Amino acid sequence: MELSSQITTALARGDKKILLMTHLVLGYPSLDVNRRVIAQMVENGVDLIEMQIPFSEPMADGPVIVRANQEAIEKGITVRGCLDFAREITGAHGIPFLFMTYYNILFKFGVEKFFREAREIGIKGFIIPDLPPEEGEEFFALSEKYGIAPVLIFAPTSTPERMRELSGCSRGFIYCAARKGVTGRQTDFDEEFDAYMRRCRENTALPLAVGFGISRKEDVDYLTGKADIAVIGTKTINLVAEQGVEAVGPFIAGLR
Amino acid sequence: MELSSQITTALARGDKKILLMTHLVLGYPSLDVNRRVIAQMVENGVDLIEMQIPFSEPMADGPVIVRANQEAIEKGITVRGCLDFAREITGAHGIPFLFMTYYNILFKFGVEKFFREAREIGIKGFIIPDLPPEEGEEFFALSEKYGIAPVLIFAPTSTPERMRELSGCSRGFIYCAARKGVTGRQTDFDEEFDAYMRRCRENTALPLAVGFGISRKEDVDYLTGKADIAVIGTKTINLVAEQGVEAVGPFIAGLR
Amino acid sequence: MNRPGYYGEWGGAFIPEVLYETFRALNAAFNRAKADPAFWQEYVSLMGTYSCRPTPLTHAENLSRHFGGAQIFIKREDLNHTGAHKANNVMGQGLLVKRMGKTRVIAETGAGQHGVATATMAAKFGFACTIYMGEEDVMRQRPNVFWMEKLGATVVPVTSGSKTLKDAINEAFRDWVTRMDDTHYVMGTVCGPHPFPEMVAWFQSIIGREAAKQIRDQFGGQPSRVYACVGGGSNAMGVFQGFLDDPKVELVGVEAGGKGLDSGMHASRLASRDGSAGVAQGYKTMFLQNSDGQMMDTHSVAAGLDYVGVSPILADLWRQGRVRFAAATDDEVMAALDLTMKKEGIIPALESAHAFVQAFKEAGELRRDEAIIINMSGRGDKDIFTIAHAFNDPSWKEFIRKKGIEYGA
Amino acid sequence: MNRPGYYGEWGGAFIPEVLYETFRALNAAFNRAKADPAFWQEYVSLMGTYSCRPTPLTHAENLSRHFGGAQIFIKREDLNHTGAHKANNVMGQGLLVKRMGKTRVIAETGAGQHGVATATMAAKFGFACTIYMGEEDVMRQRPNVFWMEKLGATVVPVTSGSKTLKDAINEAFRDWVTRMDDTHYVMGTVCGPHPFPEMVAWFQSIIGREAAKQIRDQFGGQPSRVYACVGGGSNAMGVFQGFLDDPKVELVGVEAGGKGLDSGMHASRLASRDGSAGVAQGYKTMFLQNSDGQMMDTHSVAAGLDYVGVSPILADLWRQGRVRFAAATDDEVMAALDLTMKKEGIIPALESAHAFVQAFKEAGELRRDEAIIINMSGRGDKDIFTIAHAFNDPSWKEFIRKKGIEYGA
Ligand SMILES: Cc1ncc(COP(=O)(O)O)c(C=O)c1O
Ligand SMILES: Cc1ncc(COP(=O)(O)O)c(C=O)c1O
Repeated sequence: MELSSQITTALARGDKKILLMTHLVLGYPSLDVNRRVIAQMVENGVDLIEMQIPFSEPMADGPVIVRANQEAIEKGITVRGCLDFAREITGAHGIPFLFMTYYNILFKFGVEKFFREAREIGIKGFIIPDLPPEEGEEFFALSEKYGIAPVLIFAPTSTPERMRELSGCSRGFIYCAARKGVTGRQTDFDEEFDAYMRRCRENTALPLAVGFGISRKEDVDYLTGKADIAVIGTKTINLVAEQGVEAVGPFIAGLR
Repeated sequence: MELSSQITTALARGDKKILLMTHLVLGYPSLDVNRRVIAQMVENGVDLIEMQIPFSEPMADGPVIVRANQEAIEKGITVRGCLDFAREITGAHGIPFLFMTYYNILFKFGVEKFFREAREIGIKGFIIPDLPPEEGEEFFALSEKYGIAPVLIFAPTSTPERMRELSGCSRGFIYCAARKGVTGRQTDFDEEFDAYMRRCRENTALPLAVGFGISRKEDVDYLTGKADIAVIGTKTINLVAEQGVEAVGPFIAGLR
Repeated sequence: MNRPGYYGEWGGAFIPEVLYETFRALNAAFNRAKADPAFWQEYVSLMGTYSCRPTPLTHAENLSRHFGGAQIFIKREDLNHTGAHKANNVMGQGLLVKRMGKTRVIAETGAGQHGVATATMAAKFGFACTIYMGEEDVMRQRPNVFWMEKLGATVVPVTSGSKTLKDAINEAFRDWVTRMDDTHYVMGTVCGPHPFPEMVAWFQSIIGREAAKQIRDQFGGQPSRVYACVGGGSNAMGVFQGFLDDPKVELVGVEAGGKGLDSGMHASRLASRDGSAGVAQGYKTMFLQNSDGQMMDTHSVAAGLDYVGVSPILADLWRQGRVRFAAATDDEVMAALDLTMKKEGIIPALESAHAFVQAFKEAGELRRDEAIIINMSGRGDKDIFTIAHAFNDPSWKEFIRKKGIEYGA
Repeated sequence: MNRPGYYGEWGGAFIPEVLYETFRALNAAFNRAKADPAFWQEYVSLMGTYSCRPTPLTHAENLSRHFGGAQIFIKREDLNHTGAHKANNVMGQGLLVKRMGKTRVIAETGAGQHGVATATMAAKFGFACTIYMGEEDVMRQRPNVFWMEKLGATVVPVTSGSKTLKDAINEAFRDWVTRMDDTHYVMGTVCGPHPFPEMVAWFQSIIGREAAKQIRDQFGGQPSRVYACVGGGSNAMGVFQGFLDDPKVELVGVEAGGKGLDSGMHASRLASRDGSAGVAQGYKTMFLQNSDGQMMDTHSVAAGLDYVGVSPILADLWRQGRVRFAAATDDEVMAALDLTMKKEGIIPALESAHAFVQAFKEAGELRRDEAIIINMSGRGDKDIFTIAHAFNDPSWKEFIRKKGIEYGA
């Protein structure tokens, strides 16, 4: 099943007023910890998971994820290792998994080869923050060909016109960056944010995921009714570092 | 008696084939040592003594005399102190004494005042290495007025024409710098030097003193017949420093 | 391919969505400026009164005689205010920032040269200024940090990645995506997302425009070859643009050969076999990366050449065969520096000395009635800590030892 | 009085006889050069291709606004090759040395600036070169010593006297009286025996000639006042000569006030009451000396102003009332330096900053439609050890501490 229908179906079921997507950096602190964290997440009702393939130049990420990328690479994670791990994970869990990474990882691997392998593995979507539509001609063609959803990003700086343009290229859902800046800092959910969300809704028919700085039940509650998917990123990385893998389950369970 | 007649007389007596002039820096290492050194010099037949009044910028001197100037000043020697000491010394010894110093010492004291006091003290001549005839108008006029001989310097670089010019301003004798450079280094007495001495003779009727690098009997012997006065400078300063005041007498006695 | 911002297959603008509007506005402002002759005039006048343009072209008669071949001319970017060609780019962008009405500038810096230039520009234009600099570089290049701070800039040490130039670029982007409204990112070289390569190349073209005229006036004809060191490639692009149209002028870019091209410790993206195509830091070019696309650590005695990427414009000119690439090792650089100081009384920056190395290798092959130009991108006296260290100068070490003790070591 | 080499009662040539012929030849060569328009042309062309002349005149708009008075223009001698106006004099004397057929140059240096400039000129002209530098200064100014040596010069530490500039001058003369046949003494400022003051003033007049034209072009009229720091006085004489003929232009020389004119720790020969007429170092001027005529120790944060004598030409202009003299204290200098960096992105040498101090004190008194010129004799980045120390910068100290430990402290 394609990502878009998976999401639409889940939202249509009506038992969840908002879906949860979590994020993790592959190989950080280790694939083994990733494996256990993912199990906790799935068991506790996470709906989608984005797995970040580390890159040495994570331009759009904040300090915590930057460090995670770097340490994972230093510890020897490879793209090959990420793909093999993803194959195992998608086989073990029924929810949709996405790859989040920077374009060079695909480019150097061979973009089509990467798509082909991702489809085999059962990956549902790609989030590539440094690949705007203008640079994505080949990428979008391959997305169609291999049926992997390119998830594009809205930013608070995006104009309505630009949102419609992005929406036209995006599949599955839209990732709305909740604020300017990089991952990892808390977001102020205020009037301005609400107006931004309204703008997003008005300019796409796709479901809206909201990420950047979502870390508490209050945040998720606030987003409920405004967005379709709440994205938890940096928070779980910090949680695992501070309280261990076992803390992830209760945390996720408590979010909704 | 004026310096020139003193020298002419001494030379005419015929008992000395060459006169000796020695040099010392007043206040170095102390006036007391100066006093004892002068006594030794006079007792052992020195014919003239040039007493250097220390100056902070002894541009024409070499390292030993530079250091002597500097230390004497640091130990507190003053121009006043030099004049008072000179008064005592000229009173105690019958030979002619000259002042050697740089022009600023006179200038700052008041040039005429300096001449007046020097005459009172009984100083016979001045050697001022940084006062060329071109700058000495007032100085030469005062020399005449106070009867103190301005002793000018010939250098190996002086042309015959220049020597005649210098000779016209000089009184008492001419100080021939034996070589280029500053005081304190040994001079090579060679063909070139002989030619230089011949040039000096040809261009002045004044007696010739030769200084710079004269430190041994051989040097004095070499000069005998060529020059009228041999000047011993740095050598006695080193001698006193290395072997004490008592070494000066025998050294002087052995020179001729 | 003929997409805007592309040079052959290289270039582009791989930027996060949040900067889309910023880049749209920047492109518009830049295109307006480029189309407005008054802008270039204002730029030239600023560089003529605040910096020392036109910088001279010096005929290095002693070096020419020494090698017995081509007449060697040196384009003197070292005489710019702040001591390198970096001033050209920075002052140009400063004028653009003023036009755009922004009030704050940020920049990355490796050696510190671009940081000092940006801090200087910010002081002159009254902008707030933050400079990102790898923590390693902050420690190595403290004198430049001192000046940046004294010029009123905030210097932020970057502790991520290899803690050097590429990481400072990432960090500057992270600042920019947070504060794009009042802030302009003053990219320091002809790299990064479009329009930066085009913009920096345009401002730096002042070097080549001057040099082209000067060599005609002073030598009476075209040079046979033009040499420039290549870090990001801005000084090289600057001087090359004066001669690109004349195929008889051979253009030579010199990269950092570090400890040798076979040592793995170098920064030669094009002259070595270690570079490969990639997309990072917002643009597509030849990078020094591993087979997974992770950027590698690079090495050079010259901090300003110690960078994983290279100008997409130069990558294209290289691919086309219009610019030949060579590499100079650290050791060759020190020897060329020594010779240039002794023969001409000129102290090239370590970066610039790379260009001298290659020119010295080739000058003797040419006839005496030919000319070559070496672009001297900057002056070396800013590098005393590196240069004195590299020469292993005992009195310098003793001096620093004593100063260190004075400061409590 | 109208003797050659005299300016009112000041100047002259109080030289040992052994140099008489040397000075005769030097005067002849200089007078021939001065009378030969081709010589000046060769000089201007050399300075235009080897250094960066004409140096710009920068309108300091931010500082002008800050003080709310006269428009402040800065003459940018810092942009000369080697970083100061010293290059003008040195290159000019280099041309003269070539004409005289000599093969070796010697020079004194205090801050090291003139030493570096002379070593540079010697490298360029292929002369042997020895630099005399007080032992204290060798220790304080090691970076400059390093560059002099790298440029091929021999640096001789002078251990006599106060081991500073005046002693280096004496020592240079001691060298000269020994080797006058092949050697020229490149005096670094408008002091010393005739013809040096006239010669150095002539070469430095290039500053004023340019500035006079530039202020007309850029401001549209004459400046009300021109400020320059005065060590020996060469940069001041250089710029003043562009305006001496116009009595409406007030000329202001700024000396080193050190720790204050009442502290005894300064180097103000004319602005303080401590100077008196004297004859030393080959010329007659106002010296800082005691009642016996022994030269005193002087003090300034700026090594290049830390000198007992002053140009006889300036002493005369001061006596005539044509040049007004003021003093700037070390503390005022640091504050002016700080302000200039932050407001204009320009780093004056500590010496030059003295001129800025006085200009800043007076700018507000003048109308906005008036202009003043500050002669920025050199750049300050060469002074990092002194400046960072004076600002008591903790990170700098930490950096040096660590480097010191690396070198075995
Ligand atoms: C003096 C100098 N030359 C060259 C470079 C390299 O940059 P680019 O290749 O952009 O000219 C630098 C960079 O810092 C530099 O400081
Ligand atoms: C930058 C600078 N300015 C001024 C001076 C003072 O010299 P003068 O008064 O001859 O210009 C010096 C001397 O070293 C200097 O280096």
